[in-house]
Amino acid sequence: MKQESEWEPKLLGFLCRWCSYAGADLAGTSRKKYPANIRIIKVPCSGRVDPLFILKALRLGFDGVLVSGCYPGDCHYQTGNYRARRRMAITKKFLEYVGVDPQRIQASWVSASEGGKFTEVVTEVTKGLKEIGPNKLFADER
Amino acid sequence: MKDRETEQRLRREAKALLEQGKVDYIIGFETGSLKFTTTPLITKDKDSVDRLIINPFIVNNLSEYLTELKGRVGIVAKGCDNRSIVSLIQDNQVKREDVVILGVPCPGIIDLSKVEGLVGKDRDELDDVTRDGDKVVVTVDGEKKEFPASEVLFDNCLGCEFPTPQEYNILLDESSSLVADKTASRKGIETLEGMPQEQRWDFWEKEFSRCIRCYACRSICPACFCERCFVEESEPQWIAPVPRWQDNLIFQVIRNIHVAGRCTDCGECERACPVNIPLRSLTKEMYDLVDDLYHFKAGMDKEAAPLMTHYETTDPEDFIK
Amino acid sequence: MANKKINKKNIAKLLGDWSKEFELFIPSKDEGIAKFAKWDGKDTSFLDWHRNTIVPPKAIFFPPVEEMFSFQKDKQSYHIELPSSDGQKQLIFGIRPYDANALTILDKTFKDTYEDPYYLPKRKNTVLVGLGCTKPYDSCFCTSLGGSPTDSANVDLMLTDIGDEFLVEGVTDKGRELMSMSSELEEATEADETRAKETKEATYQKVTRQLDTKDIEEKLLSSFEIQDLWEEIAAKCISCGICTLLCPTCYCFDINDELIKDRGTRFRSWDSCSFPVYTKMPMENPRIEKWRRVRNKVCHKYEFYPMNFDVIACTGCGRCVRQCPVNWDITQTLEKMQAKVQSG
Amino acid sequence: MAIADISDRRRYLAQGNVYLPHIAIIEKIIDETPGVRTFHFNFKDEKLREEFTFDSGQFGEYSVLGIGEAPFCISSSPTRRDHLEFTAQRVGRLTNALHRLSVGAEIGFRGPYGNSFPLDFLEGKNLVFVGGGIALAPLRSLIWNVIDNRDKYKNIDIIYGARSPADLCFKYDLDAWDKDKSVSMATTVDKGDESWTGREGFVPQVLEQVAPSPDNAVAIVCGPPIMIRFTFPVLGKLGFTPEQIITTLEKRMKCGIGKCGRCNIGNLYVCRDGPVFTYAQIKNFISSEY
Repeated sequence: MKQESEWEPKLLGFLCRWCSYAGADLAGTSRKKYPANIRIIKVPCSGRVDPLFILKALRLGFDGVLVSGCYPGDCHYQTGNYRARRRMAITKKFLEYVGVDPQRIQASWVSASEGGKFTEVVTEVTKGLKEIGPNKLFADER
Repeated sequence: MKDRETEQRLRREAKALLEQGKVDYIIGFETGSLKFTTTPLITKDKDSVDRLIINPFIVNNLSEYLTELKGRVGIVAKGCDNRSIVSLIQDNQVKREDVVILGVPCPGIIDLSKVEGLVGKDRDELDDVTRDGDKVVVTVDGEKKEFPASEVLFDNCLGCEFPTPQEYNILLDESSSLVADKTASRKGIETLEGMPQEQRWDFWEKEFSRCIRCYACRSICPACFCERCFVEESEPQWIAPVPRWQDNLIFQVIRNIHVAGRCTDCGECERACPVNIPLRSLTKEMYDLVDDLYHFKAGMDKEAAPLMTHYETTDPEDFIK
Repeated sequence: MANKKINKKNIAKLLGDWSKEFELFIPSKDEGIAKFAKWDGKDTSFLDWHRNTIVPPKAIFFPPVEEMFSFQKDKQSYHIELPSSDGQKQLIFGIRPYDANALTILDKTFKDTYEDPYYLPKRKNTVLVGLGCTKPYDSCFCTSLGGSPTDSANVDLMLTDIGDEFLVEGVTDKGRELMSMSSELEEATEADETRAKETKEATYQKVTRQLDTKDIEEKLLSSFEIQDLWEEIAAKCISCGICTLLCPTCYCFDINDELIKDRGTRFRSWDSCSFPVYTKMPMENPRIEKWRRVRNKVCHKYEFYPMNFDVIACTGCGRCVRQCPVNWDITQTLEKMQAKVQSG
Repeated sequence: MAIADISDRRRYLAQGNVYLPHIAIIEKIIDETPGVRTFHFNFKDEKLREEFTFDSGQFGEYSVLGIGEAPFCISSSPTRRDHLEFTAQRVGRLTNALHRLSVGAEIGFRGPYGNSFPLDFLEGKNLVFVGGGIALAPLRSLIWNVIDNRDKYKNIDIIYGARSPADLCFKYDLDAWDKDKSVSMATTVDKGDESWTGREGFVPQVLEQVAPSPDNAVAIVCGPPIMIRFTFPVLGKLGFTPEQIITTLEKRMKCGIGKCGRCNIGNLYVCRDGPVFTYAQIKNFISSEY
């Protein structure tokens, strides 16, 4: 069995292709270091992210989910991120009520030019996940 | 007594609607086959409207049937049902001109399980249960027992904000007053909120381990109007078809997200559940959550956009990094 | 062997004696839900509340979810393993006559053509101790289906309430063997027998709901194509699965696989003909309309099952009537159907 | 009429537990149409490979373990037994998984289940096969079966159609039957394309044009429900009695052995009492349940 100290959180990122994905790309090309804990799925818009994706990721054992899109007003499709904002708000708050640590469900606005912010967000979220420990929510024995 | 007058008026109005061809169907309540129960009456026949009743047990949210009936429908609606109808109109599931709403101001519905608990007898062993203003009188073995209405009404009725329909064609009675007990109505939620996070999750694990996937919560919910539900998708398969608590819980969380801004706290999901899962402790929380976040109450304004298709630039985003 | 009796106060001791030999199930309440659960060694509270369980005892033989086998994938090859069965002898205490009757009905399907390797071994390993009903619900109609609330036909040992005691009748050899396993049983007197007889007769009269089942198979056959009738009957049904899942004679199941990395399991789980997906094929669904599903449910119980197995697949337990959230009532449905057929 | 008896079906009571699949290996995959593939397979266990027998019309439950199980008829003929075949259209979770498999992959197989075409009854008769689309699969098993015992049967008429030339399955069989002088063959498509020189028109219409005589004849029909619904009346018009019409039905199935409930037509289970039925057996229910 792995030692607790060896455990590294797995973070699933849903990144909007227009802003946050480009931001992540920029972070990479400008050689900014962010934790390798994040696995990235490119989505057309943060508004594409169904709360089901988040639950499914947690069910499959991801320790946290990050949804990242364009800043309000910057959505390539005008309103996608506004809708994502409502969805994320109720998902996060409702799941907190049900018993999911809100640290596991994160959202951010990262623009295409914010390689630095992307690095910070991922670092911060990963740090938070390390603090709260592995996701055992759906394990039969916790 | 008042119910009797409302009932007479309802029968007259319903008959007239059918006779004048203003509606194709009437949906209301008739006497059920078990003691005290009522059952939906869905009819085209003008003679059967004489079976329509109004009493303290008319529990079903009849708007559930609107999406499957073709033609124009005259429907009996209490406060919460009425909001469900409005919500269906907002979602383009029902056209306003296709429904004739026969509004019934609702003083709250008697929860027979609570009565059973209080008197220690099953419903079929009770002689009579009657409502008298703020009191409910239960006759058992010839003996009358009085209870404050707040002890025997459904939890959701105690939290009801709009007992009198706002959107109607005919209002069958004057507005109804509330027997509100907001605290009692949120009792389950308060208990949960008092628990540490992990304990809440454990609570739901235990509750959803009992689920038998009858989907009555979904079937009875007027806001669950999708023709095809995500749980039946197989590519990808979102929910394991094997009824495990984990997937049962995911189903219910997502169902709540889907009905956010549509749920009127009619309480039907919890009442229908054959294995007593306290579903209203989820739905009512979501109901309050969208009210807190977006000042949105389901089914208040037929012109309003559905909550989740709409946004304000000023929506809260303090949780976003 | 002559009939015996047991004082209600000594039930725990009796159960204790039996539990040395058997895994014991009794009516139990979990969060207010009455079902059969493993006995904890002391609980006899059901003596006070037990009228009927919400979850029928079929769940012991045919659980809501059951592992059929598991498998391990090794490169391209599969190794299949059956779940281990300890063959533990079981005893169900307090089963109602109509629920025991339901098991006899279920046996027919699980034995038919191919023997079911999950249900039948458990059934064989289990003795049924019946407990006659004294307080039928207003939803009960077992007497219309050839049963009675105190019928001993489908159990091994039968208990009948005679006040402070139960009369204990050995019905089968297995049941009589049970009687010899406990010293808590006393000889029954003639007065006990008389009281038991009185209880049985009185309880029979308490079942007030009646259903005329005469020629019901033929009537259903002739009503099959009357679409208006079935649409009217189905109108208030909401297509949930309560009446079927909680029915003691419903046996439909689904089969599904679960795979985690290279290890998988095949399960079967309760399914219901009320659900539109139940018959859904990629291009077609023969019962997409609600009235067809309701018709199938009713006909399956009262027409098709008798055609196949000479017995109506309903025991009148009334669960479907009592648990239905819209009070869809099968006895009213059948009455309506019969009236329609008779009126032509 | 001699539809195979129930006791026949017990023959292959698999090692005690009927739900346990045998492991089989895919030996060849043929692309029939863009969405339809035929899989050739054989059992991994050599003894079973030797001992396994089946009759035309029977089906099996095929597993991709971890994904699920689905029924398909055995589409090869029992007269040609160096391997077994089944044909699947990619329409759902299981068939998607099947189509992702390559030669050498292992699948699970339970069966054979169900009854079969009544060969004794067909012997000495004129046979009219009417098939549509992928539903030629079960007919094909019987067609090869009767061709391999050609002298036992009289005339053989095959009327087969698909939506378009690209949707015609088993083209290699169609060619072979076309060339076979002892078989008369009519292939049609609902709508042809530029290169199509054959017949156009729906199967029931072509059947009406071909107009096979009902004398000493049996029609064996298999196709999508819509084709079946329109074919029965045409056969009736041509003078075929319900007893002279045989069909094999498809329904959603899970267990394959008459227990899980969903494949019923009236009191009959397609898996247990079928899949082969005479029209006489099912005509009471078929109009509204199929």
